[in-house]
Amino acid sequence: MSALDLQGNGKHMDLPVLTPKDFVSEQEVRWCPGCGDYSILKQVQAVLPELGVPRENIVFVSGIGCSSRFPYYMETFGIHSIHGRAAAIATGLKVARPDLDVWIVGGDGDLLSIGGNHMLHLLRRNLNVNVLLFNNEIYGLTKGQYSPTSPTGFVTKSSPYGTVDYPINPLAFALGAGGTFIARTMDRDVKHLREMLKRAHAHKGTSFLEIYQNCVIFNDGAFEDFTGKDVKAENDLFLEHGKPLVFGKNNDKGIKLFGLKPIVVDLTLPNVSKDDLWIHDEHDRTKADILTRFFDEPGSEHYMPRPFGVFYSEARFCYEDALIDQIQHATEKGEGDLDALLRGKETWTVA
Amino acid sequence: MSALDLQGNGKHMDLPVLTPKDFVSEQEVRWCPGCGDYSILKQVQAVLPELGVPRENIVFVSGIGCSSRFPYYMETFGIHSIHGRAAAIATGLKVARPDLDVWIVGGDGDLLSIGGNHMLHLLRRNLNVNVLLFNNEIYGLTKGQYSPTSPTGFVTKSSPYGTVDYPINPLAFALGAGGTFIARTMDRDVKHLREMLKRAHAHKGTSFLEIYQNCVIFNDGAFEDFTGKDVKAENDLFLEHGKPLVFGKNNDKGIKLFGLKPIVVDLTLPNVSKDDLWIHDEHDRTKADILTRFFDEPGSEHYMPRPFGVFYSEARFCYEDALIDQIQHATEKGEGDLDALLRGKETWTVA
Amino acid sequence: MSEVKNRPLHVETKQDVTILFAGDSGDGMQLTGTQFSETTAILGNDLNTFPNYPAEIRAPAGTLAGVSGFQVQFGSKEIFTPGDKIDVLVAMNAAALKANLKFLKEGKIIIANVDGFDEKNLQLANCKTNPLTDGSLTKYHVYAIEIGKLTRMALEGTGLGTKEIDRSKNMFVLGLLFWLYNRPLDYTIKSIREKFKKKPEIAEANIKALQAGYSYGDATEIFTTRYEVRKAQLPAGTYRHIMGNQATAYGLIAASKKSGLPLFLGSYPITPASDILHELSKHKNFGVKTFQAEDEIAAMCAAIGAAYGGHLAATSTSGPGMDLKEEAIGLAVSLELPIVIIDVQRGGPSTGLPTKTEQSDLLMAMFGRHGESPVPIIAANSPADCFNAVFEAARLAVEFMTPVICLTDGYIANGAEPWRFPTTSELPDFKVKFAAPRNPNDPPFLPYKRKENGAREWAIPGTKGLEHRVGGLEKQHETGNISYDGENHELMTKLRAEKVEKIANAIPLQTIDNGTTKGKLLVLGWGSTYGSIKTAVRDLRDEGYDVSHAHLTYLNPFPKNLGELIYNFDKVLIPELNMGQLSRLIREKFLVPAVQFNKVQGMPFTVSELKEKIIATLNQKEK
Amino acid sequence: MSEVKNRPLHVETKQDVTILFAGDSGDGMQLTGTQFSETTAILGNDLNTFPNYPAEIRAPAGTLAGVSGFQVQFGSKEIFTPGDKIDVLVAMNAAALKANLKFLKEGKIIIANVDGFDEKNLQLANCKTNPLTDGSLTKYHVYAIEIGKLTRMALEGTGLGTKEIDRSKNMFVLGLLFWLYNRPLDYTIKSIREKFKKKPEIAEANIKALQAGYSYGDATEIFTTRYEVRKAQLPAGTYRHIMGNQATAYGLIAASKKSGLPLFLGSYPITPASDILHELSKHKNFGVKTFQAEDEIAAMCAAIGAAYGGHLAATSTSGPGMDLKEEAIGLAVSLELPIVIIDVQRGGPSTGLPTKTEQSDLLMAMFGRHGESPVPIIAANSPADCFNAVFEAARLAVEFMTPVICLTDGYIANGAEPWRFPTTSELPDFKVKFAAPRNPNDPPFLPYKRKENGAREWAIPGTKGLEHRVGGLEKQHETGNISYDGENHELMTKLRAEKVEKIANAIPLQTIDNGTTKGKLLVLGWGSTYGSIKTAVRDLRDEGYDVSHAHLTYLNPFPKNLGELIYNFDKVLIPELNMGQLSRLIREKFLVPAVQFNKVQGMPFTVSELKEKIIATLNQKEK
Ligand SMILES: Cc1ncc(C[n+]2csc(CCOP(=O)(O)OP(=O)(O)O)c2C)c(N)n1
Ligand SMILES: Cc1ncc(C[n+]2csc(CCOP(=O)(O)OP(=O)(O)O)c2C)c(N)n1
Ligand code: SF4
Ligand code: SF4
Ligand SMILES: [Mg+2]
Ligand SMILES: [Mg+2]
Repeated sequence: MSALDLQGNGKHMDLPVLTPKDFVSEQEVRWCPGCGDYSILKQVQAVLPELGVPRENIVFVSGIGCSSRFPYYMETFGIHSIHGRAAAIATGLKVARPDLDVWIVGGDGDLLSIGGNHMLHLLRRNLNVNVLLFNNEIYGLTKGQYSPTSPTGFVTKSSPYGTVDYPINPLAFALGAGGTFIARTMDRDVKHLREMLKRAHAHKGTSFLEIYQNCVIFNDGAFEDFTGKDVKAENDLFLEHGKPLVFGKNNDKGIKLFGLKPIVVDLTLPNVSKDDLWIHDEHDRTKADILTRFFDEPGSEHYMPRPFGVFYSEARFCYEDALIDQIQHATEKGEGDLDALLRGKETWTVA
Repeated sequence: MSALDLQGNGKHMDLPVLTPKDFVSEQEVRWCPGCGDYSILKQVQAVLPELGVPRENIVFVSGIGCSSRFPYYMETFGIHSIHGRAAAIATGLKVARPDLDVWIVGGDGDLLSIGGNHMLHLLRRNLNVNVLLFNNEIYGLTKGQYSPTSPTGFVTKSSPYGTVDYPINPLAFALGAGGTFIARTMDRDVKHLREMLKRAHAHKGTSFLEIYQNCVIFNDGAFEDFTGKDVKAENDLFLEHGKPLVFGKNNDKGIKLFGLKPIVVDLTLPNVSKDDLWIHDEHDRTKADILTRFFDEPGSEHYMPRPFGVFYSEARFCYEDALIDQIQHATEKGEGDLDALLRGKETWTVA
Repeated sequence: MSEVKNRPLHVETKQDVTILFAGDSGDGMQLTGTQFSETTAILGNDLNTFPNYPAEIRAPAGTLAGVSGFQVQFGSKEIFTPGDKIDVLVAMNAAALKANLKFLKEGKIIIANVDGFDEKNLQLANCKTNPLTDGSLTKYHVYAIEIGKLTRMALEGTGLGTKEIDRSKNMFVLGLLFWLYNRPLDYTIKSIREKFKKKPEIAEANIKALQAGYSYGDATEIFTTRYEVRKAQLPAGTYRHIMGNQATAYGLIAASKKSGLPLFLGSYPITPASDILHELSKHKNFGVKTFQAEDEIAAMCAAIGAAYGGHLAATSTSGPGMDLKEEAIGLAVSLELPIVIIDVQRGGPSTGLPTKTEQSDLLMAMFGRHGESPVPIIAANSPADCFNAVFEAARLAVEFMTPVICLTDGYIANGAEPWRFPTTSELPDFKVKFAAPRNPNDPPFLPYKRKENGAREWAIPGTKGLEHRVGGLEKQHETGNISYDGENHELMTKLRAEKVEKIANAIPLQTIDNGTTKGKLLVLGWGSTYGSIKTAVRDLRDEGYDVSHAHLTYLNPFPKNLGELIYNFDKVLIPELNMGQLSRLIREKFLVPAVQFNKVQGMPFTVSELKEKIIATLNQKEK
Repeated sequence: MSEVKNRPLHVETKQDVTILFAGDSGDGMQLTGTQFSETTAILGNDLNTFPNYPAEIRAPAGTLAGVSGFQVQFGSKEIFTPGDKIDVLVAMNAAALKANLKFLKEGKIIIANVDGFDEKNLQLANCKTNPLTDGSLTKYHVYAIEIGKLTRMALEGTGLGTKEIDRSKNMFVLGLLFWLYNRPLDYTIKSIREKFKKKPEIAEANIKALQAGYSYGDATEIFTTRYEVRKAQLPAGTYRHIMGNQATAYGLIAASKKSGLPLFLGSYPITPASDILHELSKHKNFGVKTFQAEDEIAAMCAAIGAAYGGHLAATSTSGPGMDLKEEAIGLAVSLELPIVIIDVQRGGPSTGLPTKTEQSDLLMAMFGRHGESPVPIIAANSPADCFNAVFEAARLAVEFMTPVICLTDGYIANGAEPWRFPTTSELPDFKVKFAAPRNPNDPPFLPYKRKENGAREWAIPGTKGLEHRVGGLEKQHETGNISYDGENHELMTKLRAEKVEKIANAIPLQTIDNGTTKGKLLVLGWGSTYGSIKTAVRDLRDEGYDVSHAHLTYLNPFPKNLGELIYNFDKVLIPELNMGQLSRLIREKFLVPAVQFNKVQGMPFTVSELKEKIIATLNQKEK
């Protein structure tokens, strides 16, 4: 192969039928036993064969962190780069090769602390890539310092007196940055996780998927309120486009907008009807913003359940498409002639 | 002076009465004639004497850019640092010296492109500093490349075919980042500018003030729609806490919330009353979010005027206060004894 | 206006002339100088230019800080520098005169705009008295001309406002200089028409002013001499005028064509490198993708992504941006991906002197990363040579699968000279062969298996059967899998170093640029000092001194014969625009007590200071 | 369990012993090793330790990649290294044995946990047969003990689950080793009680296991020899046990006290430097402010802010983080503010070998920034010496108003040794005097006016009358105003360089650590190679070789007498854990053909490989 096929459009003839196993690389997986990363890896490997993308057209790009080891375990192309820079590398790759299916994988430290700026600019540029944020609210690989998503007061190796940092709200950040696809899921709900992976992939533009991921060693149970079998139903709100916001073990609670204020209503009460509930609309940026701030602790006074699903999606042009467009237009008017360029407008000859 | 006075509380006895002139440094001001920076400089110098802070307790920190020359012109302490890092330097300074009055000054490139990450983390940590973002939607100092706030399609030196970048919305970004004070003003409305400077200073926490600033050389008239004498009244919406959203030359237009959707209403129509209008509430995060997205071009179909004023303010603990608290608590339990520390728990003696 | 009449004119022939156009930043001196140079180049003179302007966008008008200058030396012999001292000083105001008088040769010409010496201008320039009238300029030929007034007169009735008319006064001066050096106006007229395509009234006004200046020279009697500078004896060929950053951009486009790879540039604006980004973003019809990143880290990382994807990837910046790229450059070293990294050096440290020149990033290029991460380094030695340097950097990057640093600097990046440009067919091809697709039954792909030259294969996504992972952790030899094995790490460290060393086999041996291969003194330079050293050594050799000149293009690795070449001389003198960075490398490598000659004044060496130093070095007894 | 009876025991006295505790990452070997070392230190032995663990948090259990080791050498003589080869290998599973057998001396002891050699473990370790039974270990004394089973028996009835019980098996081993080397249990018992303050049942279980191990040694007849290692003849004084990163943290706190400045640390976690941040964040009662920044750039910049505010500012990181800090370090050079920059070096390039050691950041420390931006460099040579190095870095930073880079590395940062700690009163004071407030009538404040040593005054905000601006653009001499003047730039460049050079007046002359001041061979080292070189040279001198050892603490500037000292030897050998970085500096500076000895295997030099190289160098004829 001696030249670059820029025309590749991601669809190939005669695709062999792939199975999850085809996406398992030879590398031994080296996360701690019980780490939430395993589940995410497995679901990604389960989903990829369904996407119809040839394996060689898929690239996973990561930074540094436990989660960032991800590409090594995928039998695709992959770059395990440097801390925080996956988004920037993926941007260059996608601009060069829009034909590729590019996934960015990283931790809360990697993508939001040192890598926050690249994430901001990726989101606004809206390249057609998928971001999987493994949020475990801790620095795993460096053995347990607080991360920008750790709650205030969290005691860690670097905060023996508790942190005094106010945490980032990753989805609110992504929305404020101009993201066009914002969603949340969790390591343990594999069905929902798979669905979100597919939705993220289907979205044209930068898909930002926050995944609650349990770090058994340094922050075990951080999301137990939302992933625990017994408590999940009461604390989680699963969003579905066009459906009312209902939750609770018996689907007996709903959310209503009181002006701009969301309130929880008891659907078992006589004068409360499902028809009055907030209907989820993925394309409503204001609703999405309110949802990103459903962030109370379980049990707190004005308790709001934690939403999972697609908060927001919007159709907006992708950076690389607009760039390729410009190139095509320019090239149509006449491809560059190197001799003409070097010669320029004025020359003179010395005999 | 041989030791550090950490007890300084910003209030000094017998303050000499200062005038704007006292804040003018000897350095020749070197912006292009007509640059919007002049006006901002002048208003800052006008406001400072009113704040009651001793001149020697004020520090201006900047990065690199035309706007970042600002500290040189102020007869206070100042650091003209490196591109994008003002927020990080100011953070260290404020943590070390909470007694100082710290101002961060920079351009849209400095604070939002290369410096975006430090801004994000400053905003969430909420140090008690003031950020003045000189937004001219261009790189001035490097002679005219597009910036992250430049509109898509903008033709500049580095985008002869028009940019394909989708711009950052600075206030939406700041809100998403967890900012506790978000406001907008402009170089040419000196009264409003002064008021906003005072409000920003009065806020305890990171005050993020976007200032529309005209770059006469590389982006002249970028904000003409909002700063131009004749058009201003029709295009600008001045926010006041507790007041209805009214604008127009004759205060004849208002904004109403239709569900979550803002709409413009004609107050001259018979069945439209001021009482139905959106009442501005600085403390309503959702309303603030909607306001940050009043971003249509004048003349567009669902035209919304551009808001100026304080969009949002919230009381939240400041990083440095919480840190100092921890130190005080720890010190109260017994100040550190170096000999005890070095000796540790177990020792043995060799004779 | 005085009548035009034929009068006796003395015509003097000159071998070389140096003109400095100096005025306020707003006076358009850069344009004036460029136009003069381009016309002069087309006439067949050799030339060299040096723009020198303040760091501010618009420094305060009329002040010393606001002075903007454009210096050009042209001649009928080969010209390698913009000239040490000047023959003609055009001073549009008092500050311009005051700032530059020290560079004017005695007995030479000042063309002063009288309107720029009014009270206000004198005050702004801190002049107590008017130098045009206080008798302080008796050592020079002063032509005090009311340029503003004359331009206004010439443009009366065009309907333009005073402000617009005043903007044309630089064209008046240019016309006058064209007359003085007997140059035609047509090239400039054409340029003006093009530039103001959309404002024909402005174009015509400028042309009128230009012609008025020319006629003024012809008509007035104050000029009694006109000068002739004959065509230079340049090597045969077709020439054009080119600036350094432009040549760099063209070099990348040429490398893209010759390698068959689409070009990707990740960059973040910074003086004096931004023009590379500007230039390349114009050439979308060559398929060039420019990406203005959020910062230099992202620019470098995006280049890594593009290189991984199979593009010819480059990034351009200056010192402070280089600092930021270093971590990612280390990653590129570890990934072994080809990337051209262009550092247009400027005055440091920190923000330093952003618009001034310096050669002080060499050691950072060598050692600026943690760990053992060797990177090849190439330096350009003149504006036109930027083309060759960057083209060669691209060739080596791709051939050896490595990032390559290409050093230029503010002086040559903004400078210009005639360029005997190559044709496409003269340029060497270096078509790339990516790793071939593989079948499921083929033995496993080994991404870090090396070819004879030490390079690994370039295996790009989209190639069936090549799925593999790369990263910044140490890699097992050949397989590329993560390896924490100590001996493997040492092996890989050595293989990476050897690969860079092996580049010495792929580059030409070092030659003597001028002089003998043995002798008393070798002057060894690198980069942008070429022109000054070349001129100084040529002059001294003409005067009979035993001195030779060699100039390094390849800084890492050095050409294989460099040691031998140095040992053939009694002494080696290394002039650099830094505190002795190449000196350190030469001393370390060859254990010779190289004599340093250092200057960090934001300016190139003058030929005369070099000559002085060379003579002093020759005369100095061995200690 | 066999009965306890008094049996005849052979007691052997040893001068030094090296034990390697090796097991799976989850086996608690680091804790075991630390406890053994601390008790041993308190007993008065000299010792040196080396933890060596995988990069993964929990590498897959049972595999070679998951092996975690803690090596300790202790003795009755002075000990400077953790030992080349080992006397006792504790192998908790098959992988631990397989990975480390090559380091075990012939005829020496293996203590193997039989339960870790079951089929699963053998398979995970890629063992075809069981080494404990296949006859492959006949060259060693193998004690195959069912440690898991014995621990379970001992803890039966405690009510703890199997998982918790199994976690105590390292304590059983520790108890056994304490018996073997005749060490008391009380220190460890105390530590366990403290560690598990909140879980007394776990504490008691661990103590039981410990005691069971001890009793097992006493009771079983498989051990026929017990060892005695007498107190070491250490210099008189009171000692404690200390780790490198801890010493670094303490050094900063001490410097804070002695300078009278509050301490600020800006840092971003990175292996192997994070522990400095962790340690300092504990000491809020010393007024220490630690700031975990969003990245290394912010960490360095925050330190600049704190220094500007008048704090003793520091930042700690490792290689990749250093790359990122370089631009801001350049700013600190230009601002002339005191900042201590700690680089705990690790294996590079790029992410490299993050948990392994290397000395490959020296040239980056010297030259890692664009422009001419000299920074003083100091290196620590042992865990305890980290205290001195960082204290000295702080002293010089404040005295000379400059950033100072302090180099340690993963080996000494994680290593531990006995430390004759100083008392507060033994440490030199370096109280800071900030610039004094000024009255309106005083002459204007000159922020860049220099004192005799070249340093400017430290003028902090809050001081009346000192309002002034600083920045990264070149500054006018004395006034500090922006200056684009070329000659001023050269002057400032020289003044900054001279200031750093003048530090040579403020530091001790270089001494010979061991040997004569003239001779055949000087072994010149720096940093963490101290212990190995010291031991090798001591041994060879004992054997009569003419070799001496000097060890550099000050890398920039060098001590004034270094050249003289080197010239007094026929040859100089420079062993380094890199490809020859100090060698480059020495060759360049003194033009001597230093002999290099380089190793980049993520591990320190062994004494024996050093001895070999020294002998070979002595024997080699001059070429
Ligand atoms: C430039 C740089 N700084 C710091 C580090 C050290 N480091 C590696 S991973 C990491 C953070 C890990 O946390 P996160 O990104 O949340 O990933 P996790 O391990 O939790 O999956 C840090 C600080 C590094 N490798 N490089
Ligand atoms: C590390 C680094 N990168 C790039 C630059 C060049 N640079 C200086 S200012 C600037 C941007 C200026 O734009 P902005 O911040 O919007 O300020 P303005 O000049 O418009 O006020 C750039 C790219 C630099 N000085 N340092
Ligand atoms: S440390 Fe935490 S995040 Fe990392 S592999 Fe272990 S469990 Fe997973
Ligand atoms: S370039 Fe623009 S922003 Fe900069 S000083 Fe001039 S007008 Fe102001
Ligand atoms: Mg994490
Ligand atoms: Mg700007």
